[in-house]
Amino acid sequence: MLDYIKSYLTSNLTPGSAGNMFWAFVYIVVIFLGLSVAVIAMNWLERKILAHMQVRLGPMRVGPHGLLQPIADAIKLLLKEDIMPAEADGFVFWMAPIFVVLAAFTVFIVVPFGPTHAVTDMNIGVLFMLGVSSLSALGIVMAGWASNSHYPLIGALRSSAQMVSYEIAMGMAVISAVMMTSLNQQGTGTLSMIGIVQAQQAQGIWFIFKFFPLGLIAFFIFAVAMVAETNRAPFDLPEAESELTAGFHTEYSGFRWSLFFLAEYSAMIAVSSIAVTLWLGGWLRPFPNLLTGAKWDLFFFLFPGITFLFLAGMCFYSTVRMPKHPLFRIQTIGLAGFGVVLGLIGLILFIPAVRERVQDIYWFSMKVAAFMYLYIWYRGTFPRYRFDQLMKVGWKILLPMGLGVLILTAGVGLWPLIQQTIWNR
Amino acid sequence: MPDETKPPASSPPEAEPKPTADKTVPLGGVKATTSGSVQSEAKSGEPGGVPLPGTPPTPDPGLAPPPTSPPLKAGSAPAAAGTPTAAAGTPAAKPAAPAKPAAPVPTAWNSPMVAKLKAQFGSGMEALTYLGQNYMTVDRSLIPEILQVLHNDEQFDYCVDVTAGHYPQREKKEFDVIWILYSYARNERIRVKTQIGDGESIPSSVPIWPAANWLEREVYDMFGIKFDGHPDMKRILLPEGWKGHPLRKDYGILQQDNEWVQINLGIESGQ
Amino acid sequence: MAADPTNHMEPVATPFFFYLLGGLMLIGGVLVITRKNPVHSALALIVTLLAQASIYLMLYAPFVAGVQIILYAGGIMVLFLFVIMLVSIERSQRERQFNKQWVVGMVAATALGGLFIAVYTKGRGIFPEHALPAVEAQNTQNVGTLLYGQYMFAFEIASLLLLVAIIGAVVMAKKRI
Amino acid sequence: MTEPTSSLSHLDVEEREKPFLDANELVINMGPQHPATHGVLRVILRLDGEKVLGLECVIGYLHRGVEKIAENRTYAMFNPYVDRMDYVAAVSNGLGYCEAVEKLLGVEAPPRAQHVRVILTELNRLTSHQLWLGTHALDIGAITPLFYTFRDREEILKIFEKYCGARLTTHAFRIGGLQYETYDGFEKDVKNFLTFVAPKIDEYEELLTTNRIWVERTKGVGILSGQDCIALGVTGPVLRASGVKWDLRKAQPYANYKNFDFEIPVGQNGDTYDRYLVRMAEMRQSLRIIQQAVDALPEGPIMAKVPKVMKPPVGEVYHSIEAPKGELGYFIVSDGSTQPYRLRVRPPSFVNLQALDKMCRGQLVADVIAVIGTLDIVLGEVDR
Repeated sequence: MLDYIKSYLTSNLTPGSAGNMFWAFVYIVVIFLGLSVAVIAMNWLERKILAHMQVRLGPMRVGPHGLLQPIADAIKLLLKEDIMPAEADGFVFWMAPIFVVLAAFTVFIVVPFGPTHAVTDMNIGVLFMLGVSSLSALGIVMAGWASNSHYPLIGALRSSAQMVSYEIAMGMAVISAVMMTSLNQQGTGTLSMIGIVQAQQAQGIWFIFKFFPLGLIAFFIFAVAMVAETNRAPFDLPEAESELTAGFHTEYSGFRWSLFFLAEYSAMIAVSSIAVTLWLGGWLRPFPNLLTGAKWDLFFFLFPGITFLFLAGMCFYSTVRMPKHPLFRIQTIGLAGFGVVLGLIGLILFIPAVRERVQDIYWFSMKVAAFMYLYIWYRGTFPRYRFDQLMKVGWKILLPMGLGVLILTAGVGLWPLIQQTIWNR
Repeated sequence: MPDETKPPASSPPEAEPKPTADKTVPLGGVKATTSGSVQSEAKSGEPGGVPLPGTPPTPDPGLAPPPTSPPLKAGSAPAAAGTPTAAAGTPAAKPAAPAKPAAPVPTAWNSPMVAKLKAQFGSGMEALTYLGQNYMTVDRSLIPEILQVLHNDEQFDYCVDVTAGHYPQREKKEFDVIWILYSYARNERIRVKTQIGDGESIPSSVPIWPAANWLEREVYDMFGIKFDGHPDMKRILLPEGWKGHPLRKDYGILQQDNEWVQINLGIESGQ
Repeated sequence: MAADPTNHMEPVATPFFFYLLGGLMLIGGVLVITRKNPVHSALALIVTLLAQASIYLMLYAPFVAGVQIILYAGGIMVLFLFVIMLVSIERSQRERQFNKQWVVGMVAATALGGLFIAVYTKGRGIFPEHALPAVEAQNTQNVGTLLYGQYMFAFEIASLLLLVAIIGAVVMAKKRI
Repeated sequence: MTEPTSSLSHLDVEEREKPFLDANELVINMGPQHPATHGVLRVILRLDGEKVLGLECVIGYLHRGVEKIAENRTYAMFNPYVDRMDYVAAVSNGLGYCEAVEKLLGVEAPPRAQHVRVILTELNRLTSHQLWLGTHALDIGAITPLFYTFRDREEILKIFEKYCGARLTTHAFRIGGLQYETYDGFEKDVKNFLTFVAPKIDEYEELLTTNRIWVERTKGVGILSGQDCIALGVTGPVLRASGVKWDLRKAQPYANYKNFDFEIPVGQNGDTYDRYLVRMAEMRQSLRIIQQAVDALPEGPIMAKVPKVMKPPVGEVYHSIEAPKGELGYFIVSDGSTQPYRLRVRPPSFVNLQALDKMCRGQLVADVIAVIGTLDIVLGEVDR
């Protein structure tokens, strides 16, 4: 048994590919927990960042700087009365949030946090991610219908129409990126998430910069479509507060509502992961081919630890600035303790054995986090599209653009071959 | 045309109150100012004690008021006597009460428009001005036509307000219905008033000014005056099914439709 | 590495998963036709489709599985539900659920059953004794090569059909173009 | 009395309308509890998909019978009540009421009072427009401007609070002038505020004016032509955005607006975007007026001689002012007693709201939200 567990450590495959059930299970648990923590952190960050964009403080009461606010919220949501409308379709009403959450979490089994850090490496990784995440539209439709109420129904209709529409443009962008993987000597492309990153490594360029500006345009299409796909501002029509109160989850409360919340944020992380994988080099650190050598390796290896130390430093800085009042003593101590924990993590990350294993995850998470920040930024800046405008953007702008990029990518990629054929004739 | 900003020359009382303003004599003691038509009303603050528009020379104030007396409530201003057509009538009233804060008096309003309307509608209407604000009291029977003429020929294209007043003391014609009109082209504001009795209806002005839609509904809601030809004559502020029209004087301030409250709100009383 | 075609995960508890998924498919299929509420029917159909996708996965046909999920479960069923939701549920529940064409149904069922039995008993000759070596890693590429190589003509015919269907739908939906 | 003898329950409007509903229509009840109806407006929408076929407003949920109350209060006692109508522009309400009664009494507020009145009213116009901008943008989905405007509105409310002790329902004016002399540093505060807020208005505009989504959401939405505006009695910025250059402050100047130099911003298309631009420009014009007023603030008494017991002579008067929402008129009938015999408020929001049906027909549900926002209604004033 121990050998079975140990045997994987020397492998250079993902646990799924290596067929190691134990490690696959460990990865699933770790990803599940990590995702939950990420959603909680995201919740706090969104409120804080949005608040600071809007010249206010955001949560400040529960814990130092409101750090415990999401936890308090979670407890509140769990303890809240679970209301089901009398006329609702009980079974479907019950199923819908579970379905959405399942769809949102399932996609993470192929997300490559590193060359070996994924539950499994599927041959159809991208396809799988797009397909399974599109299933959440079903859950939303179910929720809207089962509530037996007008606002959720309209919200569900909007959301399903929106998701189906934007999936097409999204698919075009994805295909053009997948096509780029096949532009090597063997001419063999891949849909595997890990394979795509490795292709970028092998070709020595992130796909966002490949065939400039084609890769950039494809990335742009995806970046717009993914916001629409996750029903976030400025495409948050299904839950447009001012129009449909809360859209498809108007009738949901308590725990069920929190499941929708969880699903929304993990879906955001999931699509960001796709974008990072396809265009931004996945787990690759910046300039993996340009800035090589032991010195540069060390330089980039130090990033995770430095980041955590920086966070710890911010905590200590805030601790110093806390009001000197007995009422704040516990909070001050808590903040200092949090800083110590972060600092310790940072120090641990300097240990060579650890930092080499962790740096892939670090770079991947950083890139995803940048997307998360973009999401928040959008929300703070943009008004909401109207439904017909949303459809117009999806069908009349993004889709033709996507088709064009697809054709151009194929043409540019095959140009040497075509040239050769003509030359040889 | 002149309005409150440019008081017409025919309204001398503009500056009148000032010299006497230092006297804090209650303005209710206005009897002394009257020259001819003495009014014996309204010293009490009770709203019911409104001056009856009827002044002695005009036994039936509601109908086709003789020019000697402005027919409406405002017409019962103390110094309303005097020659009706000439603005000089007002100054004549002044010396009678120099010690009192002489209230301004409605005076006749002369303008080409009024002359034209007079020619068209004859004695059914009377044009007056008070505090620089022009208004005309018209007979109930003229109501749709004169409004139509004002809108079409005189460019009163903006119906500012439609409202009403309740004067239970008047025998037959309990209600005033008042249109406040404004003309963008002339920068002029006038009021058109008419009197109707309880239970009577009056032609709607919605075909003339769509703006009157809700305003007339509110008048119906508050006074129970029905407007014929209104597209959607129903209550607007109070719930449908409410009994009573609250702005009538016989409707107490604490009064409620208890039945409605009990049925719809499930409580004993809204008070 | 991942692209290594020979290295793939050994199947785990194949019979168990096969029977589980097969059972799910059957139950879903039965529910599709027996539920009075069309939304419930559609949900049961989704269960069937997902189970089917999983069986494709077990058969080392991940591309077909992915397409099944994207197109059927994610796309077509959403549109199905879209339409069903707008239909008055009360009215549809009052309508008769089964038509009375027992004879035709029985004949068709018997024929299908006979076909299954025939395949089951004599099928060994038709199908090879052992499954073809499953090459998961090359599956998608193979599908692509076949579609754009050997079956190019059929593929293009199908796409033409779809194009006609799209144009027809647009013509029917738009009152004026 | 002719009473509608129908059923008591007034809530079954759908029931009443059933005959002309066909299967393709969806009736949606928006409000009275709805985040975007700015209070307790209830809008019954008839939809074909998301397209609005027609709508009906149900109002009165906030009806307090202000006009009835007026008949039972003395002139001075009623003064605070007017603040409760348009509670985001309480000062304007007070100005209109005080001037109407002053006109009836034949008194005029002294120049210093007039100046302070103009300053406070224009500040109030700013708060009203700022609140409008924040909530309007929020309705359209931009959540950030709300906080920006509320931050800056706070500064004005601080001035109000310092001046009269109240922030919202200020009751700042008295019949005949002002109750309170300005506090020490009032002029400095106002001047500081002017320099503070001018760049902030640019900031709002930066967020919205050229924002593509904002422009797309508001351009061509809820178009109301100048003719429609006049026919429907719509006033205020909505009228001006439709190209009618009419502002009571210029047309029939009250207070001492005729002494101040300002412009009337006018739109062209009468759509939501123009209404937005007009209000933004109006905020700048308000700053101009305040600047002039505070620079030329005269010394002198703040209260005219007004009898302790106000008994205006028998008569009636209509006086209207340019409130932030449009023409706010008071029609007061006096019977010579201490209480108004009849007091009618001509509320701009009420009349403007009538145009909602016209503006929304053929638009989408999301536009209804935008249009309700752009009309800038306050339900306290609609229902009174």
